[in-house]
Amino acid sequence: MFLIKYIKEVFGAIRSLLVGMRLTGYYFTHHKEIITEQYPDNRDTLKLADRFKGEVVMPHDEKNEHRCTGCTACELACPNGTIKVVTKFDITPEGKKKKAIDKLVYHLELCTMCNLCIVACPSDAIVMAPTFEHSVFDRSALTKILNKPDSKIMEGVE
Amino acid sequence: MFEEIGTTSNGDLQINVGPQHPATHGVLHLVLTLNGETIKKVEPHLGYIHRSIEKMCESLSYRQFIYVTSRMDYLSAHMNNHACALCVEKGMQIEVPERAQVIRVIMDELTRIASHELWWGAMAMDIGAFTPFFHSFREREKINEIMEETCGARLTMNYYVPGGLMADLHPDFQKKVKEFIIQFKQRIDEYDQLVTGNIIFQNRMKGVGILSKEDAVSYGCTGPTARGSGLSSDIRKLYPYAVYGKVEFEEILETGCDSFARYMVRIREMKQSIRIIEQLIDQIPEGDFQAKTKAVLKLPKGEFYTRVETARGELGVYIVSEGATTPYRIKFRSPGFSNLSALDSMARGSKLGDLVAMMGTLDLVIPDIDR
Amino acid sequence: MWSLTDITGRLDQWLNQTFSSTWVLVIEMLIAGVAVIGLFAALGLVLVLMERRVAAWIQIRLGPNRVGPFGLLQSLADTLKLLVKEGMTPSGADKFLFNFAPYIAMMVAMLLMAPIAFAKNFQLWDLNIGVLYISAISSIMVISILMAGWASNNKYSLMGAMRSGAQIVSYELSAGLSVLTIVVFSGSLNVTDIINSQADGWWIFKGHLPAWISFVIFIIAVTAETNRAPFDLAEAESELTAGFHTEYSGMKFALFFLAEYINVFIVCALGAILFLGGWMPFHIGHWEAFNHVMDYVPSSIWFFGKTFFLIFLIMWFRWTFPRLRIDQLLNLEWKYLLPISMFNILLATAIAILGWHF
Amino acid sequence: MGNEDLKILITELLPAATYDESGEWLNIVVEPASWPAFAAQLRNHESLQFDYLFCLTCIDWKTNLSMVYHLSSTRYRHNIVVKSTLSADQPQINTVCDIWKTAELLEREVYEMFGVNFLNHPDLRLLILPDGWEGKNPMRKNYEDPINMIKL
Repeated sequence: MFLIKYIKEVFGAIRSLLVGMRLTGYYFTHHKEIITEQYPDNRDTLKLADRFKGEVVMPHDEKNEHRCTGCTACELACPNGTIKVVTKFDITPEGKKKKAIDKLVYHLELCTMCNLCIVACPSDAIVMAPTFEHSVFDRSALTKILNKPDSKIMEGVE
Repeated sequence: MFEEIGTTSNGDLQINVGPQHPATHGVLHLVLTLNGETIKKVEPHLGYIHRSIEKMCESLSYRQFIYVTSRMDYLSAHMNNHACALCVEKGMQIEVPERAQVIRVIMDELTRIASHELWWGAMAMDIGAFTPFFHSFREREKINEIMEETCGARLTMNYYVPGGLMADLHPDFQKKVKEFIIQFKQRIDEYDQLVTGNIIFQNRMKGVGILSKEDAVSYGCTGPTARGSGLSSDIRKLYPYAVYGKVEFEEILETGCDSFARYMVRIREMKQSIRIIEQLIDQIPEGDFQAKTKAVLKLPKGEFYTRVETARGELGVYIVSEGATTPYRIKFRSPGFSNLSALDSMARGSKLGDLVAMMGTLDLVIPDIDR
Repeated sequence: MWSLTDITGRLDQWLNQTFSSTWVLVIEMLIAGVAVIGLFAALGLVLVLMERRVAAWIQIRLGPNRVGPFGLLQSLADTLKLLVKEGMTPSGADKFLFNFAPYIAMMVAMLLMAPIAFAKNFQLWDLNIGVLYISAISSIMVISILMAGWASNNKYSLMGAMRSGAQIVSYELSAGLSVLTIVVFSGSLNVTDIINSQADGWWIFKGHLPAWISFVIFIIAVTAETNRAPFDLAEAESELTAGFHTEYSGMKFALFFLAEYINVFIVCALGAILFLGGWMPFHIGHWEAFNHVMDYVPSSIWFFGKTFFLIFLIMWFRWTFPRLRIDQLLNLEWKYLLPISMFNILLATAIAILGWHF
Repeated sequence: MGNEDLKILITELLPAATYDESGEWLNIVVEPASWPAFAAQLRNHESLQFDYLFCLTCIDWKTNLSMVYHLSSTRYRHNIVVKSTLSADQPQINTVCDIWKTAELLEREVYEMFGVNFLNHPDLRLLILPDGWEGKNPMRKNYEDPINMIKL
């Protein structure tokens, strides 16, 4: 009886090994299963999800206008001081002073892509862009000014 | 620290495992006292990735502090966020919409599967089989893609906010999850063929790293580590949160107390997670994904404790509020810290190779231990 | 038919006509030495590439595909990288032994080339105890590993070396016994005689059960002897970081790395010679036409085909199985493989005496 | 067992205990001196069996420190919170790691982060902070790190 049990054990062991080898053998011969993404060769076809949180950008329309009122809601919402809003006062045609942004400084190197500023923004002026190739040789290149030069606030955005 | 390590007076060998070692998956530093191959003592030295998240949170508002907790146990980021969101909701008495609760549960379970996938691959690699790592990452990648589509990130999503979710589901979410379920069910059998049934693997795992039920309680072990010792500790069953009380699933208990039992708990848990997702994926109720909350959250004066079941065990969030916009003191009871404390008693008397198997089945995530 | 024998024969003839016999010996030894080193390098490159490809395909990856067409030049690029890397010697190390150990590993691998018959009548040294010679020399490998582990002055290295010592010495036994089974069948220790005894069928076919058992044991034992997964405890990446070669870098590491692959080749070649008939073509009984077609395939192709099949088998093991623990490894040898192979050799002897094999 | 029942039972064990029921669980405030004996009773009492210490931490109230022990029973599934007030200058309390083994590492963490001295602890050393750490305890409210502190 002992011998039968022993032989059974040995055969069971060998069988379990062969089962594993059959699986790896299957993958060895079936190259269709290969899942390697050949980045950066596939850069042209690579499409990230629309919601991918890569960096904060401020969309401008064709008239070089943005929607930012300079309310600093994003600056307050940010947990790590990534955003600094520098405001100035514009003179409206009626002669009133109106608050507007001078520049919206964004420190990509501090950003954790938590999306809190986007949620906080009351006028949807900033959005997350699905970019991810952020590496630069000089860290100062990561400090960005989101509003384009000479851009204005869009009509009707308060 | 390194100078004092050498040979002890009675001829035992002391070696450093970590902070940079292939088996510690991070910066865990263990000082082993060895007699030949036999382990006499394991002493953890922590702090290599300590960011003092608890102190950081004291200066962040209740909306802001949630994102930091994704960085604790980065493999169960959703669950960490869930615990924090629940704690704030408890303090503010916010009623979370049903839709948000269901989505949270689905996301939690997907994260749990992803975490166990990674554990499975990494543990098999510790044992010396390299192929499972790649095979498990194939399925994990699918979950990451689903997460990326809805939450906008793959690992540190920050998708939960106090009162619900940050954004609604992506339109393709349900379709993709269903596809994933079909694919995953086929793959999980392959896991058994490749690793679970393998005689070498079973011999490496069975009878190794014995953690008795009494020890598991005393060391505060939770999650699959405790359930492998037959200790019922699933927060989802014991203190149901979100919609866990309404779905059917089994709390996996194994009584083997060894590494193989802990292994089997996680493998079976993945199947239970699939079961939960299957029940909910077609039942996501319509409605708001977020409750109306005030712009500035202020927790009333008092103490609030919530716990959730992460992939590693019980995560407790203990907020002490003084009525301000920031927590006065916040404590994260992390599952990894307690599970690690049991390692010494498990490892004594076993071989060096077993230590790797034990660390593998404890599923240690170092930022979770160090916080 | 194009054959290696013709080339070597003509070369020998020409040399004998041109020079005196002493010079012929010197020149032929030089040529053989260069050929061995060349084969060495070529084998190293090919096997490393093969291993990476096998691993990649099993792991649903593409594998090396950047350097050269289909990544064929990848191992050349690796070699270049290793050559230009700094070869560090730790300050606490025993410098002489530390630097000497890789060369011993290399020398052992080179010495093992001598009695291997690469094709019909193409052999460096047809000595009458060829199989014994291989068994004896391959044991010296352990010295280089022990030396490397000791001289590194690193605890991981030392533990790896000690593991390796226990492992190689143990598995030498069952590898030797399974080799002995075939020696019993063929009645000779000479490599040429063993191959010639398989002209009417390989030993794996005509040796019945004992040949099968000894083949399986041989494959397991040589996998262990060459320190390859699932028996790679001497390196055991997740336990001992890199085992005995933790402190080695650059070309010194590359020599260990190369020696490992050459050893795999040698033991697989030995397996092919003993069990699969070496360069003997595949013949089936009285199928004259089929046998004739088989004879047309050059003998070197047969030899390398069989050897690479066995190498692939060992690679397949490596990328499928987890690693054993040290006590399980020794249990397997002393409680399973050794008793079985002892019993097996009795069985083989009985069969050989009774003349039951074909 | 509900909070009320627990309260009655615990009052029997430790008449000096004071209670605070503002939270979800029963909060018991004990004197540091009576804590070790009381902890053993909580652990071993037949109908309490608080065998699972799931959270051990400390709160710095500037004027004093407060140790907080969250206890649960894996048999009865009831929870309590035990608190003990320590002085801010020389905080010390007896260890509980002989009762709940998990406390060993948790107390070491509290020791270095808050400077609480756990009496009779077998191995009270720095766990997270680097060896040779001198100066204040990082989690105290009065801690300032001039180099690494990020102020927003």
